[in-house]
Amino acid sequence: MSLSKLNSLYREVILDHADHPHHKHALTNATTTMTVKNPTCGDVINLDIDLNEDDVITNIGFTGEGCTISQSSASMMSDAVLGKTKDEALKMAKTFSDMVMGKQHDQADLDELDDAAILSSIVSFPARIKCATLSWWALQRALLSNQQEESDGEA
Amino acid sequence: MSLSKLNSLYREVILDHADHPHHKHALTNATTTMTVKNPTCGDVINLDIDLNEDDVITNIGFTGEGCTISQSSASMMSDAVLGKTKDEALKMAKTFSDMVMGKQHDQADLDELDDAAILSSIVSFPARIKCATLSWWALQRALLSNQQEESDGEA
Amino acid sequence: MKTDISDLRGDFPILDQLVNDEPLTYLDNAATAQKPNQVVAALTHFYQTDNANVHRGVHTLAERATAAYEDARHKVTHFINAAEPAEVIFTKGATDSLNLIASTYGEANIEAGDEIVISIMEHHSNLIPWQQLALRKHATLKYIELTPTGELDMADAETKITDKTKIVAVAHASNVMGTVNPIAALTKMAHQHGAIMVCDGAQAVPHMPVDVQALDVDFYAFSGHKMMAPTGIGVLYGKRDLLAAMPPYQFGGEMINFVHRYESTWNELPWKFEAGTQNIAGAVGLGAAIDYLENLGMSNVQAHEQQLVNSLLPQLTADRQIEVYGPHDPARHTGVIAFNIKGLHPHDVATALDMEGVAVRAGHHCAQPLMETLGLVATARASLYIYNTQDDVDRLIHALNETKEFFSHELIKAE
Amino acid sequence: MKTDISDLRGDFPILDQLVNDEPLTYLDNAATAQKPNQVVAALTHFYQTDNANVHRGVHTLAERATAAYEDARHKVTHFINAAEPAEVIFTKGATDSLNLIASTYGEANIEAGDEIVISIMEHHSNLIPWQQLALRKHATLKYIELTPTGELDMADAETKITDKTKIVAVAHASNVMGTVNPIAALTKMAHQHGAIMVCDGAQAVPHMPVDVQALDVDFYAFSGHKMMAPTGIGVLYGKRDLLAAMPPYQFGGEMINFVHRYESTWNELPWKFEAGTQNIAGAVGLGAAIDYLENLGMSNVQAHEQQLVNSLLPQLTADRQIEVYGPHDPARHTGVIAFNIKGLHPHDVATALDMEGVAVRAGHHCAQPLMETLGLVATARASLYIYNTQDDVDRLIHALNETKEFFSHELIKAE
Ligand SMILES: Cc1ncc(COP(=O)(O)O)c(C=O)c1O
Ligand SMILES: Cc1ncc(COP(=O)(O)O)c(C=O)c1O
Repeated sequence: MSLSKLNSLYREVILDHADHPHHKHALTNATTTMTVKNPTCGDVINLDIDLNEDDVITNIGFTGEGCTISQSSASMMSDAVLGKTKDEALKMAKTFSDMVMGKQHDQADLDELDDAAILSSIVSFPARIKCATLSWWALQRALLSNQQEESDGEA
Repeated sequence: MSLSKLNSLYREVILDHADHPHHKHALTNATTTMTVKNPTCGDVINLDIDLNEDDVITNIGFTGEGCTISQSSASMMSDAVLGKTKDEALKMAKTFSDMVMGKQHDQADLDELDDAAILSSIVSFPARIKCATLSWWALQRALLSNQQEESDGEA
Repeated sequence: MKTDISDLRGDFPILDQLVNDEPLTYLDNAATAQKPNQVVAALTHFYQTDNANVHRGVHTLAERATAAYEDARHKVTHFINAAEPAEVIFTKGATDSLNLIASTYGEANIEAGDEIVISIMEHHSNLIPWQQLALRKHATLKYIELTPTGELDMADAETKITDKTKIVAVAHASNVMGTVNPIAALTKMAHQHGAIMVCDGAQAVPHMPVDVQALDVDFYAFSGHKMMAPTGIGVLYGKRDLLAAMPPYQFGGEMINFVHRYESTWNELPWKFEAGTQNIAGAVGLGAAIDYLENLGMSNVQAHEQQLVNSLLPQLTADRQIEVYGPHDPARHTGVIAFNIKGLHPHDVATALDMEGVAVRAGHHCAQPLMETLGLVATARASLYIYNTQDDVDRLIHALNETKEFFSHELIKAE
Repeated sequence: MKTDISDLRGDFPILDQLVNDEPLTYLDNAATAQKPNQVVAALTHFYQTDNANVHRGVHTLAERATAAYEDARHKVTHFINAAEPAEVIFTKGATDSLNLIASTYGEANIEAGDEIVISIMEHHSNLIPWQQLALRKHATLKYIELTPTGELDMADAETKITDKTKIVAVAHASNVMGTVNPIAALTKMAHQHGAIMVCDGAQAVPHMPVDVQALDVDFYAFSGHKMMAPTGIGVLYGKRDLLAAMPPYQFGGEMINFVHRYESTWNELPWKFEAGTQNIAGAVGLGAAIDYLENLGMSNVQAHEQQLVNSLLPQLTADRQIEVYGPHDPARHTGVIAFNIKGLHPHDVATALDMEGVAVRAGHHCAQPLMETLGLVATARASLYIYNTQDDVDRLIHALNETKEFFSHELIKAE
């Protein structure tokens, strides 16, 4: 029966992350906090990040509501970037974004993404791409927010 | 050749009226004057009418510019209503309007129209109906204008 | 003689396709309806025999195109029982129609302190134009709330509509909860307080007989694409006196009488509100869609959908894992049904149903304030039309059961 | 490999008909263009395979419809060389596009005492929106006049465009006189004075290569139906920074991010300006029309029309009984030619030509101030497109001669 095709999107690992999301909690006194919403479906991600003086992500946590894809993606994203530097994390966000848009990407870069790479299957579900990218977008905006404010200040 | 079909619209009598329009002159001290325009083609009819105390049209004249149809229609209309009472003229305007819209009309009423009845052929040229009705519309508005002003005053 | 409504599928080749290897079950009709061959044929015929610009032309094609366009207006006039064609304005769609009213009548008549009353179940297209008008004019926007069963609270309407009210704007039928609102009663209320009544008929005209004179509404808006007409065509009905007093909406070709360098005068109704080249073929297609619906008979259309609702709705409300929003009484329900599988996000549900060939919508359905009021972020929504069958209902139920099974792990967690 | 432009008639079955027992000679292309089979097929295909509402849907049909709609936007982006698809907004047509600019950018930026500069050859759609904006805002409307040969007087433009000018709005090509205006030069002038440049490209985009970035215009408007696309679809191009700073035009579904009871936030570009269900199939049809034109090559399109103008225009200007308005030099002329038979009203001429199967327009061509300036009430107008042939030119000339003969009595009188 055709629901078996759902397995190509909702792989075991994705369902596991959705069932038991990692890092799903708020951080107290996080160095950076970012909330993003997907207006189409109402999904919300609040992302908390601790960056140390070397720009390494030393702690990460998220809260919010959303579909299986957005929740598991947030969980996998958190796993993947924890312990990475800001620049490494931003590069991973770019890789993830290229991957789900079906753009060319380096296999080595992809390996960096860990579990999150499994969401490459989302390419065949264009309406769900935003679900997968929501938490990565929150990450990007969180990491760039200081810079952003600076450049806003310059303008 | 197909221009011969034009004869069904541009009958000899119509072309004659257009070439030598009757009553094409302004009246001095007309009892009623009305100017109407067709915005689509820019045609203009200024109609001057003398009504005596018995509401009989004792004199009529028009000036203005327009196509063969509107000019000859104005000429034929002037011929037809001269000497008629206001009510008779209004009835003729109604008959003319029904005729060119292809509505049912009484043969006796039609005969009243004189030459003007020949414009029944305009039914097959819907884009030109307004050309034919312009002068009759001017007549109606001229004859009703006093009444109109009264009822406007009441409102 | 009416056509048999139980056998229309042959007119809709789009329905005869596999989606994800399953027969397509199209249940997203509240978003847009499919087009019968007759409508597509009308478009093709127009483009391949009569196509020309209207009104301004003397030549034969222009005359034929003008006749076809104005003939479509006559069909609309008859279909909604407007008093005359001058009261029927072609627009791009319901959204365009509603913005037209807010920008012309609203802009000219609303002042600081005035009140505009809408309902909390409005589609964004009948909500934001009024919200923004109120903000621009420092007027007050008020919402009529819902009863516990998801119907319009008429007692609340009584308190919200006052002598300060200038405009009441309410949907004829909800695009989320499947409720039909008592428009005639609201119109009476509005008129008693000297307000005008605007009705958003986007979800009504395709599905039930509508008589604008019987409703006595001042304005009525709807879209062609939801009633099997092409995209990009809609209607604004308005009472002549109101339309005549309103300033134009857009400026350009065809809506004018005389244009001088520094001033202009406007054409008569309805053309005053139709600036520039309109969607001529779209209007012709709308005429064909009306022919199609009238051939079926609108009461038959309504009865057919009711029959399917009578089967579908009780199955959904009886399911303990499913939550249905809006009335649970099938007799008080159109073919639009919003629901969720408890514990599952509607986007996951819609994706799963799509795997079974079943097309439903998931999201806020352009009714975020309603969602907020219901305490929801999103729902799934199945919506029916004349070409749907008992088979489609069965397939939806089956696919929902499969979906629950697939995601059973998460569902168990949620219980 | 480009298709041979000399043999396209097979793609246009509408042209293969008798009008008043004569083969149709369609020379009313400035009013609207005919649609090739490829465009009608794209519509039919969309309605019979992919039809659904866009963006908001998770199911397969909605995804396909969304892809088709956004693909059309990419085609437009490439066709006019916009910097990005976010700068391409779908509208109902050029009139809608121009009203959008006047009502959003204009409303927000024009103040009392500001100046708006347009040309005296503008179509009503690029005239009345500015005239009425100026009236609303107590701003000054100024007209750039014509040279004796019917071209834009650039010396006059230099004096009219000043530091007080906030908006310059001029047609890329005239819909009456067949002139092409030096938009890049005007844009430079406008920008030097801090004004924005709006270009009405309704008569240009269908007929010549257009590069909005090379022109450096701030806004550019055109209609689909004049370039063989369906009716009811058009485009507004705008520079991102300007569009981003502008308030929305219409309010409703799809143009929002978040809607609360008393306030809302807007979607990103281009959707901020696309409220409600758009003419989805119309956009798909526009994409197909662009494919068709690109397959021919826009320079070939232009060259083909030029060749016909080179034959037609000298025959008209050489005729002592005919008066041609606009430039007499074929090299400075598009395929739009306005003329009169001296002493004959153009409506009589158009009716006579129609009897010969020749479709031309007669009237003021939605350019009353231009007519007034030229001292005319109306003209006949023949306008060419890619499917016209030397045969069509010959038929027009023949029919004009027949017409002169039929009305010779009146003509003699006029001399
Ligand atoms: C130069 C010009 N501008 C604007 C328009 C208006 O286009 P539309 O009627 O498609 O909105 C036209 C078409 O008539 C035109 O020729
Ligand atoms: C109740 C209601 N009103 C208005 C609209 C807006 O219609 P459109 O998007 O065709 O302009 C819709 C359709 O989504 C609707 O369901």
